[in-house]
Amino acid sequence: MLYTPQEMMVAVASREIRDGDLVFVGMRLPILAYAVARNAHAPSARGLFEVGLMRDQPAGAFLGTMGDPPNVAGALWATRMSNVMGLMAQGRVDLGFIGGAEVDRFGNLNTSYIGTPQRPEVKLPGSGGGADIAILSRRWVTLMGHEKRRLVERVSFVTSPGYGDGTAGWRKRQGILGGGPAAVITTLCVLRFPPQGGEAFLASVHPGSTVDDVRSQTGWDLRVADDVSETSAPTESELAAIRRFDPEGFWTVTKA
Amino acid sequence: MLYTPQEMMVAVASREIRDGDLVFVGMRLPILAYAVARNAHAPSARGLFEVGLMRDQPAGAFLGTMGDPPNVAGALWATRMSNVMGLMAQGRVDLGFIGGAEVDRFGNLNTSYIGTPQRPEVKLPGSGGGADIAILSRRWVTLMGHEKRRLVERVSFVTSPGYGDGTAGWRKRQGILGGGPAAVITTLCVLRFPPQGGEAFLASVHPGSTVDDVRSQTGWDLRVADDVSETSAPTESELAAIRRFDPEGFWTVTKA
Amino acid sequence: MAGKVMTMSEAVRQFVPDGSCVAMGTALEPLIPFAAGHEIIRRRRRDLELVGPISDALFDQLIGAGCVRRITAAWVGNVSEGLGHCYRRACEHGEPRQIEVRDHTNFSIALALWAAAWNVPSLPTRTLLGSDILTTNKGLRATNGLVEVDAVQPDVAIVHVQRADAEGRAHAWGPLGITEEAGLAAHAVVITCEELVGEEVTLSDPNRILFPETKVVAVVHEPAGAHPSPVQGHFKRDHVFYRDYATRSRSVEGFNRWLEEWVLGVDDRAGYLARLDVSRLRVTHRRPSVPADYGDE
Amino acid sequence: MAGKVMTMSEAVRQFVPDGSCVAMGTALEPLIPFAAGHEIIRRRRRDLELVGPISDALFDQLIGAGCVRRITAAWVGNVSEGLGHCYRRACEHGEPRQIEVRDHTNFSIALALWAAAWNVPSLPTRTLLGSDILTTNKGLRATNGLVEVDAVQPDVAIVHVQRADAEGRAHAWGPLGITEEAGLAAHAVVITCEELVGEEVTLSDPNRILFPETKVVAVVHEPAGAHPSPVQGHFKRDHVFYRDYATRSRSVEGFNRWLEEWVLGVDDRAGYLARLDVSRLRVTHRRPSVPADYGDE
Repeated sequence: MLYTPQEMMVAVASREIRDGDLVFVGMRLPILAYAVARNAHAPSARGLFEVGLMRDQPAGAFLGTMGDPPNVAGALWATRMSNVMGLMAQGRVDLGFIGGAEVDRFGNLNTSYIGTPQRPEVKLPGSGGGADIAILSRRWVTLMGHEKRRLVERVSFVTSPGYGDGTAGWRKRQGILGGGPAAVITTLCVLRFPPQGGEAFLASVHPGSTVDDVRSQTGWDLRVADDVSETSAPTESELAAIRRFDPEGFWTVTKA
Repeated sequence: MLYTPQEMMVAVASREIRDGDLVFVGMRLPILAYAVARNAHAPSARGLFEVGLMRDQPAGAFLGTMGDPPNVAGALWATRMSNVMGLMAQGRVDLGFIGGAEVDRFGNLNTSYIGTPQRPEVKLPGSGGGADIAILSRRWVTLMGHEKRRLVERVSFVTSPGYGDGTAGWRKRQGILGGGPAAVITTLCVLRFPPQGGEAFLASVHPGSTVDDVRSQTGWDLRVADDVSETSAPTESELAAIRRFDPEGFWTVTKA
Repeated sequence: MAGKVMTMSEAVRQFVPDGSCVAMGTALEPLIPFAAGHEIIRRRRRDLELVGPISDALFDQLIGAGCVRRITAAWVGNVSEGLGHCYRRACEHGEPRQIEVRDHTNFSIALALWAAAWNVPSLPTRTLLGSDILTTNKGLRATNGLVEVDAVQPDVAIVHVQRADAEGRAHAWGPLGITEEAGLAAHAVVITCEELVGEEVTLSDPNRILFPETKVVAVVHEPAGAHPSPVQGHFKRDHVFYRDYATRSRSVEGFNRWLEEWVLGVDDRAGYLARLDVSRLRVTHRRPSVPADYGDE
Repeated sequence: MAGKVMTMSEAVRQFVPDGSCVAMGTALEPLIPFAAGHEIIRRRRRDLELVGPISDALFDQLIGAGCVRRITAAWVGNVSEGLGHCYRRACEHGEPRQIEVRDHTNFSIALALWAAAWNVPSLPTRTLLGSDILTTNKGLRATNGLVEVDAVQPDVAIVHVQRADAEGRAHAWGPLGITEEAGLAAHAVVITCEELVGEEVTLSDPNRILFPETKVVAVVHEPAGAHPSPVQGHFKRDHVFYRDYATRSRSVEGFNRWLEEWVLGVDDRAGYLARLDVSRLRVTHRRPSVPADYGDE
């Protein structure tokens, strides 16, 4: 069955959600990932949205943003952002999703500045809630297109900290409460991290790509797991769910 | 026309409210004072209640507490206490009322402990919002029965600071934002303070009492203003308003 | 209606063990969970820390019944009558036991709960400067022109509301005092409600839901569970009942007789209500809010 | 309907002078006061500081129009489309002018406003530790395991709501983001509303009133004043309009043509709406909240 790279990413992301999780759902693809998981293996997973919402089921209609009216209808809680962030600061968020522009070998994300902040080559939109999720959620996952210029040796600016310089205990030394990145899901593969954190390694390659493709598209000498596998393709039911919540492919079909 | 000492106190307290004031209304008699002022010389005065309410008119029925249902019906804002306190911390409260158990010559109030906190002779209920009002409102007034044991040289415990030790600039040295006590209204008289604060003096004596009565019932050598006057008695309209809002004399008739 | 619904007895047994830190009476004078407090007394809970702003009689009753080790509050007494006589006896004579008092102001106890809700050790404020309260509560420290208020995290917040569903989505209205921050700060929330409703009611207005349901561990359907305190839309305050309590609690013997009559001598709230005519307190005149339209399509 | 009701033009003229610090878009994606922002552009306001969490296109437009001196926000772009091209040009090439950026996270900007609402210099938090944002915003300082977030006090918060009365008692519903703290922190609040209603509506539900009326200086009746952002119960989000803006704003010329078409080339919101069919966005299916009974007697 045919599917797009974005559909692959959503399917993989949805599998990171465990039943019962309180999930901090970020913008775009993670909204679909929550919907897919909730309709499959995680029926009791709840979604928390920084705009100020908690839900126990996907919205009944397409969402362009987490603040769209269908995401409010039937919500379990409509409140202030600071209340939602407070729950995360208490360690009550099991999994967070963050979109990244740049990620490095230690899982640090840059969504602020390419080049120097004073006169950047590219000014990116900024943290939003990204740094909050990276620092306060128990574990988090990021999704991004796999390009050599986006998977870099070291990001020039750490908006959302992963494992910092990769040395053992870096997060603890910063006083960071949350556990750090669990996976980087790209259009080509899935990168994971050692249990105690540190450097990313190639865990699985999506169907149609090879380890060499991935390594050649990665900005550092990427480690490969001994048991590197092929990512299992989206199932029919996963694709059905994705297409139900994104009927026009707004998120999951690459724009010309 | 006959009236009770409490009715006298309410009438005097109501005259402290200026039109347009935002008044932090405390428990008991001040609730009546706001009602009287709002119906007379201060039609645009608003009441702020620590329970989490703002009103621009008295409740339509008797109030045993500021949280009684008639105080909520028609309220301009029903919210959290911290929001109400925040407005006061911003200097937006023009006048506050505090009930006191003990007051001293510098306007400090004790509502916590008579004797040592470790083993007090009398444990009083505590600050409630009293200390917040004393420290954060622009000016405040306290009401209490005039007894020698309650108007003392120095309170044993400062719950709500007035002018501290009475030295010039004491409040500023503590970092206190608000202006401090403007008057002590008792069952016998009205005490006021110099413009820059300091020691209380006798400003007016209620009808039926004399300066000597007041001085003999006061626990320190009370200063008397050169122009000490007789407090004007409650007017008929003031009494009418008081009795409308306290029809059974719950607050304004001394209990046997 | 399964969900988290249980009896008051079950809720107190499970979620208010001896030694607990319990926030109650967080809306100040209204919505005080007296029924929950009385069940705590019947179950002979001991060594509790009680957290609240102004407490109107309930804390005094728990102190008199010997349940309390520590008071962390701004005010303990009887709002319409004055002093709390059990509180006085405990502080002045250690009767029925010594209690520790951590004085707060209304503002500082709110901030102590916000600190816990945001998981920070303390929050700064401009209140309390110049007050001797700073000398009796080590959780309040003056530092360069501000006061640091240490976090207070209750084990459980017990909150009475007008309506809730079986999953603990609770709607309360009227002044909220420190209710929201108490629930967000606490490890767990126990809801007691006038009406147990379906989620078609609670989810029709998610902005009115007080807490994330993930914090709520129990829902107790307890009509008139806040008597003698008022409940907007349901009950007026029973001023006479507060006065009677104030009068009788002046002496230990009087308090114990009151406790026997209204708490120990009844099995539960139903028994309490059987001794009382609450119909005279019932609100009969309706003031429905104009609906908000959550239409989405 | 006298009270504080005035036209958008009058409200911006009086309450948004050059150099103002203005909070807008405080509910994140919904309820964005685009009509107010466009009037600010038409009046050629300059040297503004814009305060917000995630800003969905409005800040980008104000930057492109040359109104902005400083951005104090967590995110500036186009939520459904990505980058903010005017924001990029200003930061990368000083086009149309240099702007100062004070980066925040969503949580830290909320705390900066709570600090102002409570009148304290700063509030502590556990977010931002380990982030380079600490190196670009001097209003954020790491100190012994926490980050101190300095207060941000807007001169004015401009808030779009579903309904308000002439005195500025505003009802908004749906996710509120940092709306409440922005209004409480600001010196003044300007309300723009879908519906101008009588106080029998607003005072029927005082818990839904966002701000004390004493903070509100202007009420502007501006139906569809949040387009293209969504308004619960009134309008869906206009995704196509956001996409068109994203495409056309890629170049300075394209942005200027967009600005001429939608802002400078129209006199007011009525003129804007005359060029648009918003009926396709109108919410038609109703989801009224179940009323709360504020009965008191």
